Amino acid sequence: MSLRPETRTSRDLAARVRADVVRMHRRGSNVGSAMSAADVLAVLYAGALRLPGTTDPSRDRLVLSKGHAAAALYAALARTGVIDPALLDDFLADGSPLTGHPPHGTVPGIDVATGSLGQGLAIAAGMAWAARTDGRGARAFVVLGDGECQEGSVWEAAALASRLRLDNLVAIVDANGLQGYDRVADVDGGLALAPRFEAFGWAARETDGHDHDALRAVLEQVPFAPGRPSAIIARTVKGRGVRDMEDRLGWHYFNVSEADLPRFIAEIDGWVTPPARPSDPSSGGPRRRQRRGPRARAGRGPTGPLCGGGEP
Amino acid sequence: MSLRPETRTSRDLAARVRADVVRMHRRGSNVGSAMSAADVLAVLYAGALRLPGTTDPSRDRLVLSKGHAAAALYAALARTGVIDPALLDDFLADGSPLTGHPPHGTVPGIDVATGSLGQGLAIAAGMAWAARTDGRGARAFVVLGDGECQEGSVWEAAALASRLRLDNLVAIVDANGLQGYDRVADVDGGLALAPRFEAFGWAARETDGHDHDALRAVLEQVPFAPGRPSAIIARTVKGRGVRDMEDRLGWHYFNVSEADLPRFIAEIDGWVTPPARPSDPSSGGPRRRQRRGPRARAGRGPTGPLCGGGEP
Amino acid sequence: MRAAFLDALTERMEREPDLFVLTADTGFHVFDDFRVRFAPRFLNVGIAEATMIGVAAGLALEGRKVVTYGIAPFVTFRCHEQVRDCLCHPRLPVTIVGVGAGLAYGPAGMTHHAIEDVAVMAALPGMTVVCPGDPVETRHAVLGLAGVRGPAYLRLGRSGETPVHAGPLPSFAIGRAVDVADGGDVAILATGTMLATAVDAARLLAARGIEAEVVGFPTVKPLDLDRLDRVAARHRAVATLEEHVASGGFGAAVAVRLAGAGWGGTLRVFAIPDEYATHAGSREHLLAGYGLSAEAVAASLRDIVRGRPLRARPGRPGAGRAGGSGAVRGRAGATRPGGPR
Amino acid sequence: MRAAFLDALTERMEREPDLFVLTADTGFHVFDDFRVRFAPRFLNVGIAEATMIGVAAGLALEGRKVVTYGIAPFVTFRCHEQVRDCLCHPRLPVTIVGVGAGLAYGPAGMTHHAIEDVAVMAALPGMTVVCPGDPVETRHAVLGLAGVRGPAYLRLGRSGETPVHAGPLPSFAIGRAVDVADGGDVAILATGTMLATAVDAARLLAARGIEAEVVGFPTVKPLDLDRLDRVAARHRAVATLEEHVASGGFGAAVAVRLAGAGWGGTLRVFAIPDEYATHAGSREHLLAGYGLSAEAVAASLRDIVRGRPLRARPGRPGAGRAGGSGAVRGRAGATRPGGPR
Ligand SMILES: Cc1ncc(C[n+]2csc(CCOP(=O)(O)OP(=O)(O)O)c2C)c(N)n1
Ligand SMILES: Cc1ncc(C[n+]2csc(CCOP(=O)(O)OP(=O)(O)O)c2C)c(N)n1
Ligand SMILES: [Mg+2]
Ligand SMILES: [Mg+2]
Repeated sequence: MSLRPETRTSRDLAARVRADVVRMHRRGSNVGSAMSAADVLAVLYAGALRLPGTTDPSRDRLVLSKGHAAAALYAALARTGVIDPALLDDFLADGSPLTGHPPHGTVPGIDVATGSLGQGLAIAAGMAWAARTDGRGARAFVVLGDGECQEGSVWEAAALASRLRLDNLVAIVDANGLQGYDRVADVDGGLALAPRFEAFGWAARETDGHDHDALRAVLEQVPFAPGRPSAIIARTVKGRGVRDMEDRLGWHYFNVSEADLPRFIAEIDGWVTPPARPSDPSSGGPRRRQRRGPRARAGRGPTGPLCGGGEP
Repeated sequence: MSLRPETRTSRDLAARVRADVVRMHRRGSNVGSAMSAADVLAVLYAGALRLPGTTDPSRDRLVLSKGHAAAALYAALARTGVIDPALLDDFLADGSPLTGHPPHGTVPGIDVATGSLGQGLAIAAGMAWAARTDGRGARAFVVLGDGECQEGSVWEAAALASRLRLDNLVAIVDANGLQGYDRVADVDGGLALAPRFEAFGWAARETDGHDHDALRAVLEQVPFAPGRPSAIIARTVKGRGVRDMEDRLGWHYFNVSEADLPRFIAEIDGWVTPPARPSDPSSGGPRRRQRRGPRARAGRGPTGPLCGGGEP
Repeated sequence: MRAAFLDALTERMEREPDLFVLTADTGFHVFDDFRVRFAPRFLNVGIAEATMIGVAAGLALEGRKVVTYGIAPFVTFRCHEQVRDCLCHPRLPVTIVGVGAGLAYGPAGMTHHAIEDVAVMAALPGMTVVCPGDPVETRHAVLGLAGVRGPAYLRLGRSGETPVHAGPLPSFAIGRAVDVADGGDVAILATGTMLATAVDAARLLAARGIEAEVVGFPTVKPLDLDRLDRVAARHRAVATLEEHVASGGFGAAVAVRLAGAGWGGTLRVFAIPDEYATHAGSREHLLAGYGLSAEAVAASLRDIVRGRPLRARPGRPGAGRAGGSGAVRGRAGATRPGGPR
Repeated sequence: MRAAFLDALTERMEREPDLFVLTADTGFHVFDDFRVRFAPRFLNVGIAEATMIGVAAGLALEGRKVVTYGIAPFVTFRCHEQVRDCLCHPRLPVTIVGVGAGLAYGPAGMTHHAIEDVAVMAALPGMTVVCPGDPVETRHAVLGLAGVRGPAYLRLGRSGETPVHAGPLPSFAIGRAVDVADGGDVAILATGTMLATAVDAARLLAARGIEAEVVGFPTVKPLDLDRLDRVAARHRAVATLEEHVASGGFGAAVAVRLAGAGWGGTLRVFAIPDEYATHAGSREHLLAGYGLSAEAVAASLRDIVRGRPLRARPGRPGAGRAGGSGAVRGRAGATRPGGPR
């Protein structure tokens, strides 16, 4: 793999990914989820992962357990030379290899298909264990949603990973404080993530999930403790990069209208200063009044087809 | 419900339950699991539960999530006047209402059928929530195995219970340090239980699970914190009450031979001083050499039919 | 179907004070008003389908009725054992609503396709399985399920389905088939989201002079055996249509009945072949690739009625179990939808 | 069956250095030596069936082959969605072994009964489903599964099953039926743990002058359609036997094929009715209560061969979907086993 010229830095890559993601979501849901994870994926694909997108057995593996952010993964693969960027145009179209959740075997660079939440950590643990049994230096990275961490299967796998002492396993939680139909804190009562991972035998750190230097710094420190898997709680903003989308539940579902597209892309291109503070995952407080977007807002497209919400 | 004359105290009840359990396990597996939980169940049925075995809507509910300890539950129900003690003789026999795991609707006094591990906590949470919505004072108690706590479904339900602030929900973990095919600490890496419950928003206490006064004392303190469900980590010894069985994996499977029966019963009847120290659930160390019983030991019966182990 | 579902459910919430609704983090724009209005009886349990079923069981054991809501694969496959042990064993009055029947969420990929859900739910003793064919049947089903005492699975499409029935069906009942069109040459039995396709196929056949009887079976379990027996008595050619694999589906249940009675006709089971879609595609695109468009169904039935050979077509009967000549076969031979063509 | 399983698996572990074995806290006295001998390739994942499947997928994606082991209901129902998404979608070489087929753990209660496991596994695209009928078939199956490239479900009884076959079966292959006995009056097709019952029933019939052909179908999916077609060509009366509900089972797969070809014979699907056992009972006790003893099967087949009416007997075909006259019915009408009699 090599970064394309236009994405020499992780910030360049993140901006490309965001622009792609917004364009792609003229079809389909989950644009907010993909924007939220764009910086994490950009930092991973622009250097933190070893040999991503190759078939080298010792490459680091990436499991996008929150598979509904697939668009960001596809864009990262396209902008790092793994898949043809032209494929992005057909995202979700009839016959496209790019399904709403990462597919198996239709394009290179995807280590495992996902889409049902809570399955990725056990798979990543299996990969990390396999890598250890054959002495390759490969590591397994898994990106989870904060809502996803309600699935018991996450904790079931977390216990096994720590028992196997998989310090080549790294979980990154995209902690944007929103899930499918509520704020995360309203659904789990505001349980903090890091102490839970620690109670399950992991070493955990929190960081700003949009600050590339901070992300890189924390990624360089894995494993945080010898013999323990590492959890990174990345505080993020759902929809990050387009002000209209930020921290709004509706953008889990809406698609981008043709009318809004230029404005959104311009915003991303000109985007320098972080427009909103990453949410603190352990407090659901400050932005609660924005809990759900109003029923009809000017400038958004029809509801996307993917996730069981939308007009009844 | 009323205690029968021969079981005036919880210790009397526990001794009766143990003797019944040993007798019942001339058929079937899991005698060690039932012995382990005998004191917890005896303390619950001899006073700690409100109106157990009745159909009073405000009675406390009991969910035996580690359903394979059913024999101890049946014995407790029999010795507190809820079911006919004669039924115990036919445990597991063709046509008996007493199956290897608590059934639905065949005998009174069983609030819910169980048998597959990890399902009980969510059910108990539903019961506790129902009790709260209609203002009855009912509480829901759920008895779990320590191996059972590997099931992710336990933690999935735990998160919801704390979010719903179900302080009328009490989980008691029978922490005997053994599970189906290993020491618990060998399977989960020695993860402590109380910090995990706490990280999931519960209030937790540890206690000696065979000391009736200690159990009663801790049960009197629930809820440990207002608005939080309570977890009691009861340190126990699997097989407790018959020295040959204590802390031995094999007695998860063996049944009691006719030859051994009188000796075991005599031991229980004469049983005063605790023969072994409750295991510390967070350390799997001291008795590791006893990890699995030898292949053939004098004085045990044929392998029981229940749990997938036994002679291949 | 979701609008019809919501309306009927709202009516039931008004009438049945002991009815609770749980969702596994799904229902944006569906329950927005509902959840406010019925707040104490509505709960988003979070992304926790197994817990949703357990909590439903706990509520139902305490005398409540419960409707649980989620995306079809997640409320069937993900929590299958909880449905089995916690609901079916004690026969609790809990209705599991799965949205996204079959390939409704086509572009999302296989994790969001529900093409085996009827099989895994119908296999469970005591489970009622209802697959409405349009918004009208959906409304009847939701209201009718109030009278079912054990667990039920209600399989919905999503939004915007064409209504098949012009208005309410006075004789609708859970467990009873619905007569849709009459004809003596061939019978088309359809369940759920394929009902409209059956009607369209019948129209295409009519244009070629073939008269098809169309019967809807919104209830897959218990199956309306009386109605089925009457179909068998009248027809030598019967087709079943379902948006589901053949194995354990509607057609297989029909086959057990027909093969049990010396029938001697020809049953064609139209079903999704034994494979997952590998590429993106709308529901219509994917179904067409499997030979499950109205056109393909009509063409195939024309061949049956005219006595042409059957075996070599896509959407062939028994695809779910087709095993070639006793050896393990590779991928099924049906047209693969969504390939890079 | 477990001894045969263990022997064959041991041979494979010796031969296949990339083969891993995972257990969900099950296997006492089965793997005691095995786990020591093959330590780095054996793992007790704990009471964590879903994680077991996920880890197996991770290993398989990294080029390993995996056998997972557990009690049948827990390795099928509990982790069904993981099997579907993590194994079936990418067609990974993972064999799920479930012990305790059908009612093997009869006294334990319904949570330990696996009477719908074939349906929920066979519905999954790409899944191979193998139900050996005795220790001989078990050995062949374990060795044969080494050649299956996608996921498979191997359904074992427990220990002590009577061998049906006298010795190795040279022509055994996954996906191929096994000829057991010849006879021209009726065909008995049996899968898995009912094979011995089929043989016994055939013997009882022979004593009454009725000659039964007995064919074993250790592979339920993919089904040996060629062999089935030959059965259909020869017989007007065919029975299927399985230790499983009718819905989505072996008999239903057979029915789809038979009803698809203008066969005109009579198929009797012997299966467990649509209910859970409510009382304790040994496997034999429970099966007898369902009309699934060799005696009851033989008596019922005698009636078919002699042309007597079929409907009113226990173990009736289609029990899994029987729906009466279109209304929701209460409990199935078959003899209830294990009641307090
Ligand atoms: C098992 C499962 N249940 C439900 C869904 C539907 N679903 C898709 S995304 C989503 C919300 C995810 O929230 P979170 O994990 O916080 O991710 P985010 O979108 O906020 O990044 C839900 C409920 C699913 N994909 N899988
Ligand atoms: C979901 C599930 N998986 C596996 C089993 C089989 N099983 C029964 S008891 C047991 C071990 C239980 O250990 P623990 O929870 O510690 O209970 P203990 O017997 O030690 O009291 C297992 C694996 C089961 N009943 N349910
Ligand atoms: Mg989130
Ligand atoms: Mg234990």
